Amino acid sequence: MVHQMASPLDVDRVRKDFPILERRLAGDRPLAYLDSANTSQKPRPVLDTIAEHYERHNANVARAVHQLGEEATAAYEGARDKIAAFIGAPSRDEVVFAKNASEALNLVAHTLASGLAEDPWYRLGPGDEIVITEMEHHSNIVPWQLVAQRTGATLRWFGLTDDGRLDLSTIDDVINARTKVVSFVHQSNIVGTINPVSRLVERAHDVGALVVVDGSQAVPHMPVDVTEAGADLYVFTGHKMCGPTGIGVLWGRREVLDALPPFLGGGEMIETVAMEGSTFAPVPHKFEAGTPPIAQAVGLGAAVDYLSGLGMDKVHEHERNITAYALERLRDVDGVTIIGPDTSTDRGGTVSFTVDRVHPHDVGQLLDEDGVAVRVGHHCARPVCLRYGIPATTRASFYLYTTSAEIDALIDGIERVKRFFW
Amino acid sequence: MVHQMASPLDVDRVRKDFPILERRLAGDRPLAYLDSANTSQKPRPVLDTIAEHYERHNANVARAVHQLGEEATAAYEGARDKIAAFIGAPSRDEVVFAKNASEALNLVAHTLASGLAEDPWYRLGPGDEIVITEMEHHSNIVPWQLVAQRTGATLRWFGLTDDGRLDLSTIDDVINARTKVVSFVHQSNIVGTINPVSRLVERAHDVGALVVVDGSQAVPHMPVDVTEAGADLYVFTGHKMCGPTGIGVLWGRREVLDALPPFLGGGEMIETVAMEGSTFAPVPHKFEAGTPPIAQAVGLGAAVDYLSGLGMDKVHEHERNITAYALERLRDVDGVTIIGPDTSTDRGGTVSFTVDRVHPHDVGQLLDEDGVAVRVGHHCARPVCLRYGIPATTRASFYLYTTSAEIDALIDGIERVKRFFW
Amino acid sequence: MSESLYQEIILDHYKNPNGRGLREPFDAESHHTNPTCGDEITVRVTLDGSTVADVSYDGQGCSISQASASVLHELLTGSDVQQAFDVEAAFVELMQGRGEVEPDEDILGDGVAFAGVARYPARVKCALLSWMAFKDAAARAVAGGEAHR
Amino acid sequence: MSESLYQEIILDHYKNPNGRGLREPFDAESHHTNPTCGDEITVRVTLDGSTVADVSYDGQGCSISQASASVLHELLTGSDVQQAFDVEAAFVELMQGRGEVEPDEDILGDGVAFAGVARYPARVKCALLSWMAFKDAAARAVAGGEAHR
Ligand SMILES: Cc1ncc(COP(=O)(O)O)c(C=O)c1O
Ligand SMILES: Cc1ncc(COP(=O)(O)O)c(C=O)c1O
Repeated sequence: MVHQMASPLDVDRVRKDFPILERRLAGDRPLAYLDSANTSQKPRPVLDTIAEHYERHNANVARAVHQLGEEATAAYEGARDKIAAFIGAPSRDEVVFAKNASEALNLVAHTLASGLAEDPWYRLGPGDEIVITEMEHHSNIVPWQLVAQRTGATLRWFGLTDDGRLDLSTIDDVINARTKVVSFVHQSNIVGTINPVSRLVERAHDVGALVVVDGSQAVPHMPVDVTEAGADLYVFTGHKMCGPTGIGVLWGRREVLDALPPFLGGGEMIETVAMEGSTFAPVPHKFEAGTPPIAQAVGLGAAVDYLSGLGMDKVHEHERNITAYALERLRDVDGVTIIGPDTSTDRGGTVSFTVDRVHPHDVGQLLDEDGVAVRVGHHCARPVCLRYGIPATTRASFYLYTTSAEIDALIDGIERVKRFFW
Repeated sequence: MVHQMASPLDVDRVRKDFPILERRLAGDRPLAYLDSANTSQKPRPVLDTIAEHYERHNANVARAVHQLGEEATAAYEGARDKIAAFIGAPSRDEVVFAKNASEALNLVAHTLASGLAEDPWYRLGPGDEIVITEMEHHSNIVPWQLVAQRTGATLRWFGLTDDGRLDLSTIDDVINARTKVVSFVHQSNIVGTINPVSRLVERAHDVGALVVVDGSQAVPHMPVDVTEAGADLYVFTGHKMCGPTGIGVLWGRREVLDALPPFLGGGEMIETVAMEGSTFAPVPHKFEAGTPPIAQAVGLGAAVDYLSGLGMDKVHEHERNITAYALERLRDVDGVTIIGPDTSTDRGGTVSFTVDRVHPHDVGQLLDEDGVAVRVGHHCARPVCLRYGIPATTRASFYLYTTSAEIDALIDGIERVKRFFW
Repeated sequence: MSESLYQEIILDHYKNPNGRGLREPFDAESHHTNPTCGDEITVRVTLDGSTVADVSYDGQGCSISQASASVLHELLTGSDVQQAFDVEAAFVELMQGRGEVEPDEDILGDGVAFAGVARYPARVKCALLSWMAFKDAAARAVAGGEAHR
Repeated sequence: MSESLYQEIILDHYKNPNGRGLREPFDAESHHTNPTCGDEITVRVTLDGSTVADVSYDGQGCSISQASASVLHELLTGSDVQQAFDVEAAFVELMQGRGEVEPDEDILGDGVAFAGVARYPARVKCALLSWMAFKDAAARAVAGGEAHR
């Protein structure tokens, strides 16, 4: 079946920007890459920018008076400007580069746990409560579990409804006067749910809690304005948004970043160092110890330019169309159960499902033999699998280059899986 | 003056591998890049490997059953094998990827301070002593200062002799029965000194202390075998050894890595996660939370191949020759004072100096106008400047592509600086 | 393509497993899981002198892990304990050989069908799950066992 | 090349600084440092009514930071406080203009020689060091000062 779908993007042209999409797999299979929630592919302009950086401008940043050093510094700090603009950050100094989203989330958790903050409010301890949800990525669960263990704070969480939404019926109990931090995912990486950020922010701020939003699956796929979202801290990762691996972003309100003590110590994050003691640079550098991921930040800047050039609203609309189409087709497949919201409302282009009597590993393996790349497993969100009583799911995830033909290939593949295993 | 120097490397051919060395700077100046201790340039094979990775094999690692995922995982884990072999690590599982050397050092400091280790020996507290030196990079000072502040442990250090060596006359007092950790730099990034690793390891192990060696300036420049060095933990950084930014390495003896508790929490570093608690993967994955710097590890693997292809003994010998030549010429320049060892014995190709009556900033700026790129400042080792009573130094640092003609350009530049400012 | 991994023999064992279900009495039991994919298996070993009288098992997981357990049951039940460990070693060697080990059908029987799995690093663990659990349980049974009778 | 940054005027001020040295009495003092390069300066302001009677200073640093202090002394000593702040604002604007601001010699005098510095981001801080210290000290002097007499 060939399905012609209207799209605000010229998807054929977009696809030409991504060299890997022309890759022929073993057995000369074409590639249908439906694993973008895991990591996205990279467009030519991003790869060219990285190559040019190394070939012409490579030097360390913020340290040199020579021309290459100035060029590298301008490129690195210029990337910060681009990213600040992309997420509507009121100030470029509120944009901190980390190695990935996980480090950014750990930075927040660790600094709150270290006891080094001047303002005692920013020191977690016994009696304090940290609130997360059952649909978090492990990177927004484990840091808080470790912090609770270290500080004596209590970890609480929101459960899930049967249709893959946060169960907020107990919001006024779960978020209460003892709550110091509320940290939750903007868009789930396993069930695709887009969470009601404002509702959570409102309640959290009512009780004076700090709000951390994990936007790893949101920023790549929809226009995000951090001030509109209302969070105090907002985290995302470069490799899922057309950027290179090795780069993540922590945005935070100036006041909050200022109040957090340093995390990693070392070069670049200091004001002055003596053996007897040191003072620290203002944000963002306070949180950027050592040589930063320079070429990776520059590459992420190019990714943001690329996405802005297409228009994030168009990217988002394209994905909505593709997702609606995928849900429609999957609903029709006998034996397939969608885990999570099965309508397009408040959900992104990440669809988890099970196939009756076939283990996800076998589904994924057979799909791979058709060139259809999906992810199988618990997707670093095992509590969701536990919640729905399944060992794992098969997950197809879409991006700006996804075509309806690729969804068709997925559906055909699932039919073949059933023929094979049923 | 043209000086023909014998070298075990075919330096002309080596230079052709580094595209940036052909760069013409503003005013059509040729580049004499004497800032490799800050960051090295990258050879073509490294850049090609990174590009090919993104264009053909890009996917997330350790999570996928699809072909790209398997290729990416094989490339990433293959890089670990290469690096393990490069440093003589007894096991590939002892090689942990971090974002840079600073993160690796912080990982050690933070996990010892967290109090989460099962074995109480690995929990720093009041009464414990941490020993560093006055010639450490800030990245090996600040983490320990912060740890001392958090845990109540005491920070002690070795001072420096007038000629830029560690003053070990008090070694038996400074490293004593209370010492838990001894952390020091293998080769200084400011004065070039190569420290007597075995002597420090011996004393530290006599008192049962853990030895951390910062090899950021050693691994790029000489053959290093971590078992021969005898350290328990050994750290270095990719961007100074022909690799990309965004990647660093922590090697540790299996037993020690096993004993340290997790550092960053998140995806990939877990065994199993439930809301109530989690268990952790074995090393090295225990310390690799989130999507790792995949392409950067692959690039570092290519860098290691490149260096091994030339032979680290030859790289080292070339640098020794260049350094001897540079010291010889600098010693002859009126008004120049070398900070640190002024002979070739036990020192690497990093030479700090001052020019009488000219501030290093002015030296560096004028040299830049000749296309000679040096670094000026405290080089993230401010205590060394304090020790020698100078605000900053000018530092020229060499690598496998450095020529004697570049040293001549440096000397000519210094003469011009004097003509200009004297 | 698919034939290389999913040999007919594997599918047969998956669809019609031999000896599935946990039986009593048994001398030792072992439960193994593969945390990355959630596969799990329980294996029980019953000895009769130096003979493996029964290997019973139950679990959940992908076709590879389930078929592998069925093959294990078929190959090892009734064999001498030492011989069983030899077969186990041969299977592990095959699986870890990255597709470069030539399997011996005399020793591995239907197990040779897993030769292709060795080329899929992500699936090797699945194939080995029941064998690791067997090794564990058998070792303990030999060492005296817990004698659940 | 070098002329763009190191104008003759700058070198002159560096080699023969005007008004260098800390003098008494003064109304307020400010000490500023540039931690990245170790430059430091102490600036003292003495008012006489609404007139800047003296700006005295001492410090160490590169030619740009030292020459800039000498120019500052020359320009601001004897001027009206408000006018001094205007000159200071013009100088800051010039320095932060990335080389795209056209300096007004009537206002900035020898300060126009620093126009080229604005194209060297790493050196802008050097040029501004004494001016920032002056701004601080002058503001406090105006607000009542500490009157060190
Ligand atoms: C001796 C030494 N240690 C540590 C570091 C820190 O390395 P990185 O900036 O890559 O974290 C450096 C380099 O800056 C160094 O020279
Ligand atoms: C929702 C969510 N949060 C956090 C992460 C962690 O991102 P990274 O692996 O880049 O640290 C991911 C992706 O793996 C994610 O999907």
